[in-house]
Amino acid sequence: MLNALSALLSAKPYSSSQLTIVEAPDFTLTQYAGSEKDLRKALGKLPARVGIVQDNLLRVSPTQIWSLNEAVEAPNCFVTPLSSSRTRIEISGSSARDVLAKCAAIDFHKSEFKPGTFVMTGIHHVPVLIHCVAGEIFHLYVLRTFALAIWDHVSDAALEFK
Amino acid sequence: MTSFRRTNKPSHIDRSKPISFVFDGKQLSGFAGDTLASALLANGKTLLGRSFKYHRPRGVIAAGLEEPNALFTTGVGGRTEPNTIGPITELVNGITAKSQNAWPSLAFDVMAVNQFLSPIFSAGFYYKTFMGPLKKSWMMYEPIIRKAAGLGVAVPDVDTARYEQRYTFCDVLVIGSGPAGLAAAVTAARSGLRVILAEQDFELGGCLLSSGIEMLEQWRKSQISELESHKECRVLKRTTAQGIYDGNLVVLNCSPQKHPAAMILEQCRAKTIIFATGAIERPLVFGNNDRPGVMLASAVRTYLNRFGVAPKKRAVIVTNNDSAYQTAFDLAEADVAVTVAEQRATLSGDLLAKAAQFGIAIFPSSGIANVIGEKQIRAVRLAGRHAATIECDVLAMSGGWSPVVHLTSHGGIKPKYIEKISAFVPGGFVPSHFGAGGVNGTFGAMAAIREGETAARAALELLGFDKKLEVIELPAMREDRAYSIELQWTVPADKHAFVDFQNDVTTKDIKQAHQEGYLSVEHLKRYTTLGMGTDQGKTSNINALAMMADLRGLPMNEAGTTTFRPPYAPLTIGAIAGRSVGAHFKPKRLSPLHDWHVANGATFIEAGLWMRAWYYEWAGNSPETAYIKEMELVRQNVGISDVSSLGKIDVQGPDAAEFLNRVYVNGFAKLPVGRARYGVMLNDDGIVLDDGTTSRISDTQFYLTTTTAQAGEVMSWLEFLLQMHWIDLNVHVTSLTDEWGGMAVSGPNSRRALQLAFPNLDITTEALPYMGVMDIEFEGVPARILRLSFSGELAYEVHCPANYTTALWEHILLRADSLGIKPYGLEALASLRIEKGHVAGADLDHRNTLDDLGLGKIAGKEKDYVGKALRFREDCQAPERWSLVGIECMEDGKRLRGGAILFAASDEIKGHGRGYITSVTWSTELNKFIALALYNGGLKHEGEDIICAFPLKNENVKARIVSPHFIDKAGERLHA
Amino acid sequence: MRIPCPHCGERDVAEFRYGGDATKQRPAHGTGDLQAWHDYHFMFDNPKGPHTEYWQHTLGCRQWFKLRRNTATNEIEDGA
Amino acid sequence: MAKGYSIFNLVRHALRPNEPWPEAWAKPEPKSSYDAIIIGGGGHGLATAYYLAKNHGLKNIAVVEKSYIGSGNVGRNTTLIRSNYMIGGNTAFFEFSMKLWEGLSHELNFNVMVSHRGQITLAVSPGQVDAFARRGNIMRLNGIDAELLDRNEVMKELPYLDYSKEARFPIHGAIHQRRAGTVRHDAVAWGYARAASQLGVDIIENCEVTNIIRDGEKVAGIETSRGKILSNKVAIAVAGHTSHVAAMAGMKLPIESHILQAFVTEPVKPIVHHVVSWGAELFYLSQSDKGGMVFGGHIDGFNTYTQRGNFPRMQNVMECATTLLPFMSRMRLLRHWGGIQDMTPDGSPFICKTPTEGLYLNGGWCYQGFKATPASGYTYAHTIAHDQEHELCKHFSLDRFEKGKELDEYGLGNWAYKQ
Ligand SMILES: Cc1cc2nc3c(=O)[nH]c(=O)nc-3n(C[C@H](O)[C@H](O)[C@H](O)COP(=O)(O)OP(=O)(O)OC[C@H]3O[C@@H](n4cnc5c(N)ncnc54)[C@H](O)[C@@H]3O)c2cc1C
Ligand SMILES: NC(=O)c1ccc[n+]([C@@H]2O[C@H](COP(=O)([O-])OP(=O)(O)OC[C@H]3O[C@@H](n4cnc5c(N)ncnc54)[C@H](O)[C@@H]3O)[C@@H](O)[C@H]2O)c1
Ligand SMILES: Cc1cc2nc3c(=O)[nH]c(=O)nc-3n(C[C@H](O)[C@H](O)[C@H](O)COP(=O)(O)O)c2cc1C
Ligand SMILES: [Zn+2]
Repeated sequence: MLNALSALLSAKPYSSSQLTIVEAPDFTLTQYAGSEKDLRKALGKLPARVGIVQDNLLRVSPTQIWSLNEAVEAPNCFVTPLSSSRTRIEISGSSARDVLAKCAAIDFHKSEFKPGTFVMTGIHHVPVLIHCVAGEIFHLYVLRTFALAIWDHVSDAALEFK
Repeated sequence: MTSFRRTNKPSHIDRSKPISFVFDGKQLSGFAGDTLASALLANGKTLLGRSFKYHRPRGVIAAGLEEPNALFTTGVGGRTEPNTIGPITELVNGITAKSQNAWPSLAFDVMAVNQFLSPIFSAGFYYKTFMGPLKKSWMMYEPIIRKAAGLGVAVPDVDTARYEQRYTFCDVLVIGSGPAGLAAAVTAARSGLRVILAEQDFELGGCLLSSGIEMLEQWRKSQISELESHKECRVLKRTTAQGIYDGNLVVLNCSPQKHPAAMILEQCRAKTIIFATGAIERPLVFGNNDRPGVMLASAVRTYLNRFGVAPKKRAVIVTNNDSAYQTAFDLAEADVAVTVAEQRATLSGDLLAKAAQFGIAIFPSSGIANVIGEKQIRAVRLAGRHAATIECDVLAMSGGWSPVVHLTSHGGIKPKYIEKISAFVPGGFVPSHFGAGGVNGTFGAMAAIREGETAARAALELLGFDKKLEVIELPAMREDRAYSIELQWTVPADKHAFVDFQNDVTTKDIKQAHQEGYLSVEHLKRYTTLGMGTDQGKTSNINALAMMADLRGLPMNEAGTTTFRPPYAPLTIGAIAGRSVGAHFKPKRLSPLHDWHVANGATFIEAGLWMRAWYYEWAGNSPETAYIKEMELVRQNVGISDVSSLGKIDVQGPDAAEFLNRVYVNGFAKLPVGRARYGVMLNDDGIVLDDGTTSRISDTQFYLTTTTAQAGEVMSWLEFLLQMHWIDLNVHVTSLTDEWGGMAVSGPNSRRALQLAFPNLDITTEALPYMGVMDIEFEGVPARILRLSFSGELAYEVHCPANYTTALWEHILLRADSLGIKPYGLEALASLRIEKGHVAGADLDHRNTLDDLGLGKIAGKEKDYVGKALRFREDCQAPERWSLVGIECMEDGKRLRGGAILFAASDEIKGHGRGYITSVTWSTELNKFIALALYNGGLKHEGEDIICAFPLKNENVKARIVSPHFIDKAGERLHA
Repeated sequence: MRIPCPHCGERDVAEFRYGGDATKQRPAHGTGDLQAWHDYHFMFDNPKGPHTEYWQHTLGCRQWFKLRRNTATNEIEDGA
Repeated sequence: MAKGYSIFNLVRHALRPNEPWPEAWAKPEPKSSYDAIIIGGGGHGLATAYYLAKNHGLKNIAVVEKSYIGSGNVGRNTTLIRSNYMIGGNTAFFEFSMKLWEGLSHELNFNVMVSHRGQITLAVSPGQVDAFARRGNIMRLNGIDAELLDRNEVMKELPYLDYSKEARFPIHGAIHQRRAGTVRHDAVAWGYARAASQLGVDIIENCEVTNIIRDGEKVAGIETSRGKILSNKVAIAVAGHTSHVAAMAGMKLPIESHILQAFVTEPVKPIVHHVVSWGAELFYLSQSDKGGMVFGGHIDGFNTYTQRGNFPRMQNVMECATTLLPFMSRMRLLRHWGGIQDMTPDGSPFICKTPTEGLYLNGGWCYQGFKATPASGYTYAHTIAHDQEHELCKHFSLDRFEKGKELDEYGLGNWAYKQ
């Protein structure tokens, strides 16, 4: 197998007692597009609406599901592997929500942004998917070509938590 | 000569914490809790600045951000800030402040001669002169006039501060922390909902801080401590609400104390907003009312009660309303001798009695005729029946109160005038907005508290909160006195009776504007510059508007106010910009091969957001020469180049072929699987949108590529057509620009290079012909080999998932090293394609038709495609349109240049020419400069001699029109 | 301004791309009528008041949708 | 001349403070009919009235303005004037405008402060240097001044820009038009109004046009908030409201109304001596004679008639300001506002007749109507007086999109809201 290379090789590491920002590599991301019926047939129960994560399935549009599971056969669906397209950045710690609130115009309050949901929004004008994995753990799916810029932007916002 | 002193009464400064600071080079000291202005006053500094136009000596008049005069340049080097407002600048150790607009010094200002010219410098002065003697004479006068204008100095040093941003959301935003705001915030916070209280000051309490009343102070403290106990309530001090934008976006600007950032700008989306912004006192207008020592009565009270700074011995108060008596009584209590010049004829009994008790002399039906003293008030002459001259250290004036309606009006609701209080209040509120206290014209602490609570309850109700809440406890105090005011706007035109202190607008100017017909409040403002200074007329506007209304005989409501615009107070631009500036202005977009380029000597160039490898060290150190070596490599051997920035789109679905057949001018319906085709898209208007190569992967799947520049545009456009118009087509589009990296392997040895890299693969012409596509798996990674060529040589593109692009690139370089393969950059890439006559960025400028680019013939005659109808508009088909040609330089030692204008050899060199050069390169094959150009009539003129005119460099170069395909016209190399 | 995306909910206007008047009828694909295409592409009602328009949630779900907004106040009247 | 403005009269008034200055323009009641009515008391409307009276001898003219004169875009623009146009027709038109600006203060006896401080437009890529060179070459070939500056020359002229290695979009060069500059915006409205008024034009403020009266194929007059006014020549010059007013005569136009914001900082001593504009993003800045930096960028990007901007665009413009001129980070924004401007598919305006006889159209000025004011008034007056488009403006026609004759000066493509 060829060597996989991270987009964040030259990123300046960040860590503090309240906050960890690391790359979370090695994931499989596959997009399935198609009708509700065909998608359900291939993937099982689907997240009800955009913004919900269920069994590692993220509904990113009415007709598109992102799956973090191993790729499956999906008759009548249209499959697009996207594992290289995104760099995954994990932000965790007691200040994680505060850092995110400095980066995107989304209400990250714990009563509003709960585990098992995600938002697609912009950071520094770049589209980013933010998945609330647990109360204080978040995964950012960033377009790979912008990953370093977003890493810099987010870890710079996190300076105050050092 | 000091006219102020510190008292030893309890106040809000911390006398145990002395603070030292520097003013105009002198070391001074104050206390924690002071503002720059209060500390300066306490140090006896009353002459603090010079006015804008006449350079009149000026002192502080206010105790808030409405201050027009006491502006300083603070900080040093990269932190130098002009026009800092003294009365709201918290005194911290090490502040350096300088007075402004005075040279050589504050006390002796040369430009003060302007004062004596003031009869000429009347309203509209500049419009009436400096027109002669010559047509462009203004250019002679302007530099001198410019120098005299401006307040502080902006230094070019790079800013060393951090400015940060935050996005916040809340249920209730309360703006202002006076009695109304505190009551509103506490009520709202008790609900447990998310509340933000924003206060511009570094202390909470608004007018309570100035009252000197113990009961109010206790109430203030208990509200604050309750607020601290509510988990979902954020209290933001030093935070100004600067503007309200559509969708209840409130811009809050915070200057935090313990934070790496100098400022934090919060974009707050509030479900409801309570305005508790209070009111600002108005000055009175009389001769020399701008002398240092003439101050707002409420400000005198604030300096006394909050900062412990009192006039030395004597104060005169001039007023048209009751509120100034609080100042009078508090001053008397602090052993200041007080005289009141009361504009009204009668006064209520309780005030008279209390005044008598304090030994305060009141002159009814009186006023100020003149102020004596230039750099500091020494005495006043009373007007009216008692024409006495009274010595004093301060003159405290009160012309009534103007509610701070600014923010309530940002959304476009005009304020309305209320006769009873002689003031404008909010003209109404949208459903999610509420007002409480001074902003509503409710000028008493008790009433303000009640209104604050009511407003909060209304906001909670709107939010659907329906539980019972405790009532706010009131301070143990008497009810408020009723507020009473009598206006006397009519003021004689006096060249020293100032209405706008900062911009030096006098009553005479207003009268003159009226005479000249600048009647509308907006004309008055623009003609006299009234209210256009850094204070935006917070103290002056209403006085001026009222005078104009009076001159016109109009009721105030009809005259109206000028438009309130954000920001509420001058707002540091760095704070608005935040962190997306300088090197981080726009995110950098990096190819998956970026790190490799860096490690291997690439110089980069910006291409939109992308950073692309421009040329490599191995070929040289300058863009002018390196690319030539890189071109030679490709023409003679084999090179490898990063093409990852191309837009790439996955098009899938049973109708994918039909879809592409519609959006491309040429046919895609019958493209066989495993083949690629060059395609061009038009906009609906028939103008070229983009081009690229698209290949068919399966019956239902295509791999579409776009130019780097248009990738986003094309993607949105395809989505638009599919989602909004052609919903019957079952097609899904997904961007693969980030998923796939790509490299071009080009040159006569490219096949050998790939064979070395993939020894088990059959890539002979039979297996992979020109425009063939082959999907492979290599070491567990899928890859796509496309045989296509931008350079005109035998060439391939290899695409693979971005995670592995570098590994694959290195693999090819390693295996083909024996051939001498090397990387080539964007400059060579762009030059090679010029030799081949491929159009790209510079030649495609949103103005070209297919035919302009020589591509008309690829469009399907029978088939329908986007843009077809409008493509055939009359002028789009005109024979004299400028279309693509090649150009060869005909003069040795000269060069062609992009942007040169083309003329036929016999033309006179003037006008618009017959075309222009779009892109130029040195041709390594032809050994001369060649170019692509657009030319009137295009290739009809092939072989003709032309002139390339470049008057900007006084150059005319002889050249010849040729085919744009400079090399390999038959395409033998491609098909090799 | 906040724009209600029918799929993601209310978001900042900066996440969207504006797409213009959505009441114009796009001529059927293949219609050769120059006038119809001209009117569709170049002419606007441009009303002062309610306006039905296209938006795309470019930084979010990438879906295009129609919205009714009052151009005199910028108030969103209806996520049509 | 007692009415004239001059230093002598200023001194005279200073010495005799009780002698009142005359009214700058008269405030007549509307008459029941006029030879020509101009709708819109902005720069273009007032200039048109002035040139109609002065060049074409029309005596009985009214300018009808819904608010105060100058309340529209002439009173809220960033005041830049230049004649760096390269499309045939545009070059001559805007240079003619520049020539009129040069003599305007004299002509109107009102100092409109035409400041030829020069405009420097910065190129951020080699390709942009070429594009600017093309423009500059065309200018020179048409007798208009232009100079190409290399990076070092730019550093000398504009020492305060960011020339650091980290600069996100390094400056590669610039084009400099020395005769470009600024004009005191309000004074243009007042100066034309005063001069027109002296020639007998009725300037009627606070009078909103609510309908255009037609008699068959011909125009017959207007209805206004102050009553009906008749005329068989009615000329529209209402800037951002063109679609709205044209609809009163049953017209639909290739125009969308968009908001453009403008910004001014607190006044400081002179530091920026040119007009500076940027190739990385639409951004332009100059320092007013009062000392404030006046600057702006793109339209907000969606059509609207609210005269107030949204925050994202404001933030973007501040990012541009601080990135290009780092010292701006410490300057403070004093005020920002918006103006409604007509956006056309190709970025160019209309000055032409309409399908209704006697009804004329002037609109669609996009970002560039202020600099055009004198030439627009001049050629529009001609068009109205002769019922035939002036040679210099005949390419600004309504049918150009039908014909495929777009005037896309900047190659911005065809969706107005993307420009
Ligand atoms: C923020 C901003 C910056 C700009 N910067 C520049 C620049 O730097 N350089 C440049 O060349 N151009 C610039 N422009 C464009 C330029 O200002 C305009 O193109 C130009 O001013 C428009 O012409 P006008 O002066 O006649 O318009 P306006 O002054 O808007 O005149 C139109 C008038 O018509 C009136 N009106 C509207 N409807 C009616 C009605 N029904 N009845 C009666 N009257 C009516 C309006 O009240 C208004 O007064 C800018 C525009 C804006 C908004
Ligand atoms: N005695 C009188 O006759 C008289 C007359 C007029 C006013 N007043 C005063 O008015 C008070 C009314 O109380 P109130 O609570 O309405 O006003 P207040 O003046 O006590 O409080 C207003 C607060 O809002 C803050 N503020 C204003 N604009 C802001 C912004 N944009 N961002 C952040 N903060 C901002 C101010 O800094 C201030 O602290 C009375 O208590 C009274 O003392 C009295
Ligand atoms: C070139 C120019 C310079 C300006 N300078 C100032 C200024 O120094 N102070 C100020 O308060 N407003 C200034 N303004 C803005 C006006 O006050 C006003 O906001 C603008 O003309 C729009 O009008 P409106 O806000 O009444 O709608 C300036 C406007 C322009 C066009
Ligand atoms: Zn969405």
